[in-house]
Amino acid sequence: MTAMLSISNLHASYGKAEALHGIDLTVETGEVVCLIGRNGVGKSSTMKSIVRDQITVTGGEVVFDGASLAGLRPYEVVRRGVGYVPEDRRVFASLSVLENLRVPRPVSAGDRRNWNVEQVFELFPQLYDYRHRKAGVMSGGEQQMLSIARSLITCPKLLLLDEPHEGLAPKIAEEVVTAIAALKREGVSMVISEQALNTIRRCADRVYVVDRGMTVWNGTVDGFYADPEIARKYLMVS
Amino acid sequence: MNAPAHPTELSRRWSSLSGIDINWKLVIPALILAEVINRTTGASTTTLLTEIIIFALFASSLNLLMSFGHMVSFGHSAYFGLGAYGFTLAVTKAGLPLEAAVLLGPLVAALGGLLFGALCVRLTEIYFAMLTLACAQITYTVLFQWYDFTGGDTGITGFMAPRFGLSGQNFASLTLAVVTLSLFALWWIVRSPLGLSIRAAGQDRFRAEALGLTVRRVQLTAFVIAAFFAGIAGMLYAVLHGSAFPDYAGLGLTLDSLIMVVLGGLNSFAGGIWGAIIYKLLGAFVPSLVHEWELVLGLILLVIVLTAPKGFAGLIARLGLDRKGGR
Amino acid sequence: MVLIQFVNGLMEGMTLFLIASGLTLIFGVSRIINFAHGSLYMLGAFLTYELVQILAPGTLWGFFASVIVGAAIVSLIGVLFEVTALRRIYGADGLMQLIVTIALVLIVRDVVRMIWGPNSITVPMPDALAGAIVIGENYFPLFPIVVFAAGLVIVLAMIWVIYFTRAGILLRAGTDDRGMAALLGINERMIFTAVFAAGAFLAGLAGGLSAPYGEVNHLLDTTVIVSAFIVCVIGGLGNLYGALAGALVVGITKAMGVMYFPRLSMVLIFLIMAAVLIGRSLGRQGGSAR
Amino acid sequence: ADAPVKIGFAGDLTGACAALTEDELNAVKIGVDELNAKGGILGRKVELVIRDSQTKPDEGAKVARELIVDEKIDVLTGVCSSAVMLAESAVSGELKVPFYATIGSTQRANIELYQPYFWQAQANATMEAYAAAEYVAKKAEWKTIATMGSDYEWGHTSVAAFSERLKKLRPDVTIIDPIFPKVGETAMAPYITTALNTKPDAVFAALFGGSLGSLIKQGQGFGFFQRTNLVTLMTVDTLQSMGSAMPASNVYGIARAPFFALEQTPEVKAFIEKYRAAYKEYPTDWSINGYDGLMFYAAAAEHAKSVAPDAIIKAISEISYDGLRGKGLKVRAFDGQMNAPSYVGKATKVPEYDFPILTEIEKFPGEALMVSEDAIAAARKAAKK
Amino acid sequence: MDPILSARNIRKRYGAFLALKDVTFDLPRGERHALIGPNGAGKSTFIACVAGQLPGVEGKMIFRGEDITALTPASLAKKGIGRTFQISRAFLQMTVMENIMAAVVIASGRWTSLSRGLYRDNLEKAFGLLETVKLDDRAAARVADLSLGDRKRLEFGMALAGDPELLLLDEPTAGMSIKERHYLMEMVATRMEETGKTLLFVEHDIDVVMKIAQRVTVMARGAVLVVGTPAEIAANEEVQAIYLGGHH
Ligand SMILES: Nc1ncnc2c1ncn2[C@@H]1O[C@H](COP(=O)(O)OP(=O)(O)OP(=O)(O)O)[C@@H](O)[C@H]1O
Ligand SMILES: Nc1ncnc2c1ncn2[C@@H]1O[C@H](COP(=O)(O)OP(=O)(O)OP(=O)(O)O)[C@@H](O)[C@H]1O
Ligand SMILES: CC(C)C[C@H](N)C(=O)O
Ligand SMILES: [Mg+2]
Ligand SMILES: [Mg+2]
Repeated sequence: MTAMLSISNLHASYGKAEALHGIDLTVETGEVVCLIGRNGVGKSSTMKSIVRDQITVTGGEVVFDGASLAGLRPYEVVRRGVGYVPEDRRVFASLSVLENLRVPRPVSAGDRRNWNVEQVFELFPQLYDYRHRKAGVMSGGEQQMLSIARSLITCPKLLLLDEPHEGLAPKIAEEVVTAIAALKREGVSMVISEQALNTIRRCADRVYVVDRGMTVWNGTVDGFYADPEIARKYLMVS
Repeated sequence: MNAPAHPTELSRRWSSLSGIDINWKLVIPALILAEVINRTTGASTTTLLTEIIIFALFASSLNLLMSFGHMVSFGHSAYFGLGAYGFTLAVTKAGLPLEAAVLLGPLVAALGGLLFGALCVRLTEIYFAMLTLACAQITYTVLFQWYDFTGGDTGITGFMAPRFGLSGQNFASLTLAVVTLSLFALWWIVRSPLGLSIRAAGQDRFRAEALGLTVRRVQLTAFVIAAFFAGIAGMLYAVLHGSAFPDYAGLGLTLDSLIMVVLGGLNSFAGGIWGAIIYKLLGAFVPSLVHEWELVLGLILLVIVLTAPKGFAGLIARLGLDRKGGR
Repeated sequence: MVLIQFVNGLMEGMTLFLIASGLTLIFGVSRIINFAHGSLYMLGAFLTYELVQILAPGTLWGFFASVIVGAAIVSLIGVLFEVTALRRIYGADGLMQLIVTIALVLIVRDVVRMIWGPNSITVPMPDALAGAIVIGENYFPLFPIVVFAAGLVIVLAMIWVIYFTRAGILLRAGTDDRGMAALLGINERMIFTAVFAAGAFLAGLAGGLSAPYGEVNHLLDTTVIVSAFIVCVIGGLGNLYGALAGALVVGITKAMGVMYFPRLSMVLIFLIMAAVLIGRSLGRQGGSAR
Repeated sequence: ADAPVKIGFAGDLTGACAALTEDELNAVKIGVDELNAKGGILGRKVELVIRDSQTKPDEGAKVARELIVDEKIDVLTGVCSSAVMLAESAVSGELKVPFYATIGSTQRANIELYQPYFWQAQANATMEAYAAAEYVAKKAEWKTIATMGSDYEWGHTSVAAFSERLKKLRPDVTIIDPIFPKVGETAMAPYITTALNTKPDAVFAALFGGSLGSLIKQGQGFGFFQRTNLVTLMTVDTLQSMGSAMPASNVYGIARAPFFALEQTPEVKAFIEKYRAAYKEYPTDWSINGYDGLMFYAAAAEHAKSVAPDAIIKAISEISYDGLRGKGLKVRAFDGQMNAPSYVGKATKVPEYDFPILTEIEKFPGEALMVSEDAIAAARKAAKK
Repeated sequence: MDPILSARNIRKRYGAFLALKDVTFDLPRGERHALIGPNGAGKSTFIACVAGQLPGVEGKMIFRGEDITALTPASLAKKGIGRTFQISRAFLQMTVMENIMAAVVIASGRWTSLSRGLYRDNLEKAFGLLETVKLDDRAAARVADLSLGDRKRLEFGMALAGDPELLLLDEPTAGMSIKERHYLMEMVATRMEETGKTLLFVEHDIDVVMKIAQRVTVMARGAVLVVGTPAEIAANEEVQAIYLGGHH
């Protein structure tokens, strides 16, 4: 297996404030990796650094699918096959649901599944019911579904999901997990930032613990649960 | 986690967290410098200096709205104009003594601010801006067309000795004093709970309302305060030139004030002051140096904005020269 | 009389729409208040003046060709401006962008003055359009009717592009959140440049088309920009249908105002604008309150 | 050598008045060169100091003050806009330095805002409107006259003066209530329709610049110039910029100093040639007035043998000056008004020029138009109240 | 028990879409009540109705015996209704501390004050809140620079500043780790309990609901489906089918 994504010693900052000071992360092809950690430790920032969203990478390497991402603009990163679901959803408020889904640049997915609008509607029937509604007035959970659906249409090789279950009713959250599992079977690699690790336990391969802008531990999910000390040290509220 | 901190410790921490501080090390030399320039240079420099001082107040009053209230006004000249005309008409039409007229000018401006503001704060963002523009244009037109009362487009001239008959230098000192006090008052307001509420209302009206703030009322208060201080500036300007013209309430002056605030630095108390200094200096020197002054001024503006996208105050803060430029 | 006045209003309304459409387009997508819109309009008029002389003065094709070529040049100038100046400060406060466009106003005005002098120039009216349709005692001048038709074509084209094509969806997506558009694989800079090109083209087109019908001089920019703003604001900035409605309302009210409120000539449109703004209640959508 | 005589030109070089002021300044520059070639004024070199008032009254007042106080100019001139003129006049009065206007022309400067250091070296707006009324009065077949004016001081004054004089001259004429398009209005169609609706024999329009050009161009689509006549300000710059767009007939223009209508003395011819050589175009009314105004000042200085303000002010009403605009120009001491002539004629395309000129011209000497001292005094008293 | 809040036939329309269909709901004083239901059920809409943030609400809303149906958010806040937003809202360009202080100042009703003594009087309270929500180390940070989870915490602090009689929390813990969710919700619950105040919260984390809520209302498609104790709700088959899904 070759690494789909490999990040080494990543440093990144917002303006003058450095938020990441040494992230090391590898995602093998077809692997699902989970980022966990307290609030504000840099999980979202790590994802943003990969797609160059708002944050400036100041050091380290990000290699995706065999090529460095250095110097690329966000849209170029995405066109190489990185899909991104931001934590704050960022649906296009004044566009209808359907129009939101037409924004992503259609790509040819090769041997991966070629997601189209009909297929994401199958995944989230509620979106189909409200396809003409303006995204900005949708409920929080509905927006979350839309955000996930939208990113699927870019047919990514690597999908970055920042707290994908947030705001979803348990039943829908469950469906999202099923979808993630399905995507994984199709060979899509994923990085998922998740607070409630148990939700994702079923499909995650490995876990990275982030603390104060650094990756401090990684290992299998079972390995994580086997060592309660890790959770106590890095996940407890201080 | 922390043991409850000592009250003075708390207040020390608070003031370090909420600082729009006056950097006395900068302000006092600046005041002295202004006075020295005033006393040692020629009459036209004195006039220019006086204008810069007046516009520092005008721009700062707009800055209260823009940087702190997040209310972008495209019609702030209306209150400058009302201040000037309120004063002028009080002298010419009502025959009031100067002392009373001087007060009446800013009060008229504040009243105008109350009237227009009550309408404008019902709107937000660009629509707020556009309604302020409409209000200013209406003010301008009234001043422009109401010949019998305002003298129409030719304005009111020659009704009194300019500068109350003071020498240029003495009037400059007087202006400096009045404006310094006014700016201090503005600064006080910004730092007070009222100022905090104004900022809160501007940044997220829904959050502020949910906390119990009647956003429109706060914004109207800010609007009236800004109009009042713009009125002081207008009144001073009318005294300086001994005349009043509808242009004082015109679009040109509004644009000037906007440029000043933005150039000087949004989100900074000193922004209006820096802006007035820079823009007025440019406006005074560029036209007398080159015939194509608009071209040159345009290019200079472009260069400034592109090199200092956070305004001059931002630049100063970046160089670490000034604590006032902080946020 | 009332009828003719109404027609006059419609005609002026369409001219106003032509002027405002580019402004509202640019604002709609980039949230930039392009103060230089009037300057681009003015450039369109002056370029048409030059081109008509080179091409075929007085002829219909010569006029339209000049207008279109002129608008294309204006569009290039717009792109140049966007790429060299505006693009560099998209991250800064929106007001910075306003100042940049004000700087452009100053520059263009002086350049125009240096090239064409301060006096007005006259763009010859194509002979075929100089006349009028006379019905009984009523004259309906031909030229504005042609401008009206051109305006209609442009409205329909713009509405089609913006509301019914993917390009339009991308434009509007870019408006809502340009960063997010990029994160879905869209080259958002291209969108903005394209929009600026289109907006500048429309400004140039409006300038060229109206040139023979009024005076052309280096002061055109200010008058144009103010009316364009008003129209956009009445219609709701960024909203094309609104701009059309706003333009027609302003045109017609102005024309009728001459008959019924002659003393209000200067403020009338500002009064309309104020009334519309006040009338429009503060939109408290559910979305923003959750 | 003695210090130079300094002419302060605080003109409206940018803004709404830029075009007129530039023509004026061009000619003033020629005048200064000529004076210097002849040895200057009183043997002193003449120096021109130029400032831009931006067509803003307050800016005008400021640069005027700067010119007087810092540059120590001997005389101030240059304004076009009446509003700027009044602002600068106030400064001139305060600092007691002579100031004369050659474009800006409201009569208020002679009435309640008169100050003794000021004179108008051209026919003021009221006089020009009177000239138009005199001309119109002779058109016996014109029975109904519609009026319109730009919605500001000059437009209102002009319409009022025109109506007042015409009513006196031709009680049989019906004068329609005026309409006032806003300053700079270019969408003239509604005004054209309104004016034509009254079926007038002529329309008097106190417009200039963009509004005037638009009126003429847009009027043609309404058959304006088949249905009625237009009487308006028609200076050389307007004639030039209208060019071929000028209707073949039915346009009558008021002018201050159209070069083709001046008595073609050697001086006039020489000036036109010199101007054309320097600027590749014919001098406009504003150029001729600007030049004449400067030369009048020089003559006054020579007469007074001094450029001291009070000496100059005394001299201007003592001398009689022969200039481009004719012989015997002098300033009335009472209100600083020069007896400058006005011209009214018919716009006609002629083969000699590539722009229309005025023909069937009538020249009205200033004396015939000037408001009497009594009337001025009465107006001053009325304004005091 | 007399209800602190009593909603009668609340109906809210967005255009043609009926988001709330005659919701009737009683909330006893002092209760901790959870509002759950599928996405788009109308929970946030209902919260916004109570807080007075939506125009055109039909029906009757009674708070402490008083009809509050047409009141503005600000006056409701003054009457003792505090809230957090699902998509967190704060004064982004101000520091964390200034946000808290603004909340305290506004709650004190003395926003017109020009005296900075008002700050001094409230310092202890403000710093206390800051500590409660564990943001004291971020006090000087601009809110715009906070991570999403930290912003949520800030909202907690601001909502508590006015010591509201009725606290409305719309998915307050979204984006927090499980430990923090429980910590913060327990903290709020204790505070409410001690002072006898009432809590109504929307939450998708069923564990939190079970632990904190005394009673639960389930909404679906704009209507109240069932009301009951957490245990009853968890056992309800319909709720399981439409909301919880098979896994729980
Ligand atoms: N736009 C921004 N500007 C400046 N600083 C930021 C910005 N966004 C995040 N930060 C800071 O960067 C750090 C890491 O934030 P990040 O959003 O990556 O955290 P996170 O691990 O995703 O936390 P959470 O679970 O709360 O979402 C935080 O300290 C935060 O304050
Ligand atoms: N302004 C609006 N116009 C049209 N429909 C709206 C509007 N606001 C909300 N809706 C719809 O009303 C329904 C209820 O929304 P609400 O936000 O109350 O749901 P919710 O129960 O809070 O859901 P979630 O758990 O996802 O936050 C949703 O289907 C939403 O799309
Ligand atoms: C037509 C112009 C000579 C009038 C001039 N602008 C004035 O205001 O007096
Ligand atoms: Mg995060
Ligand atoms: Mg919700």
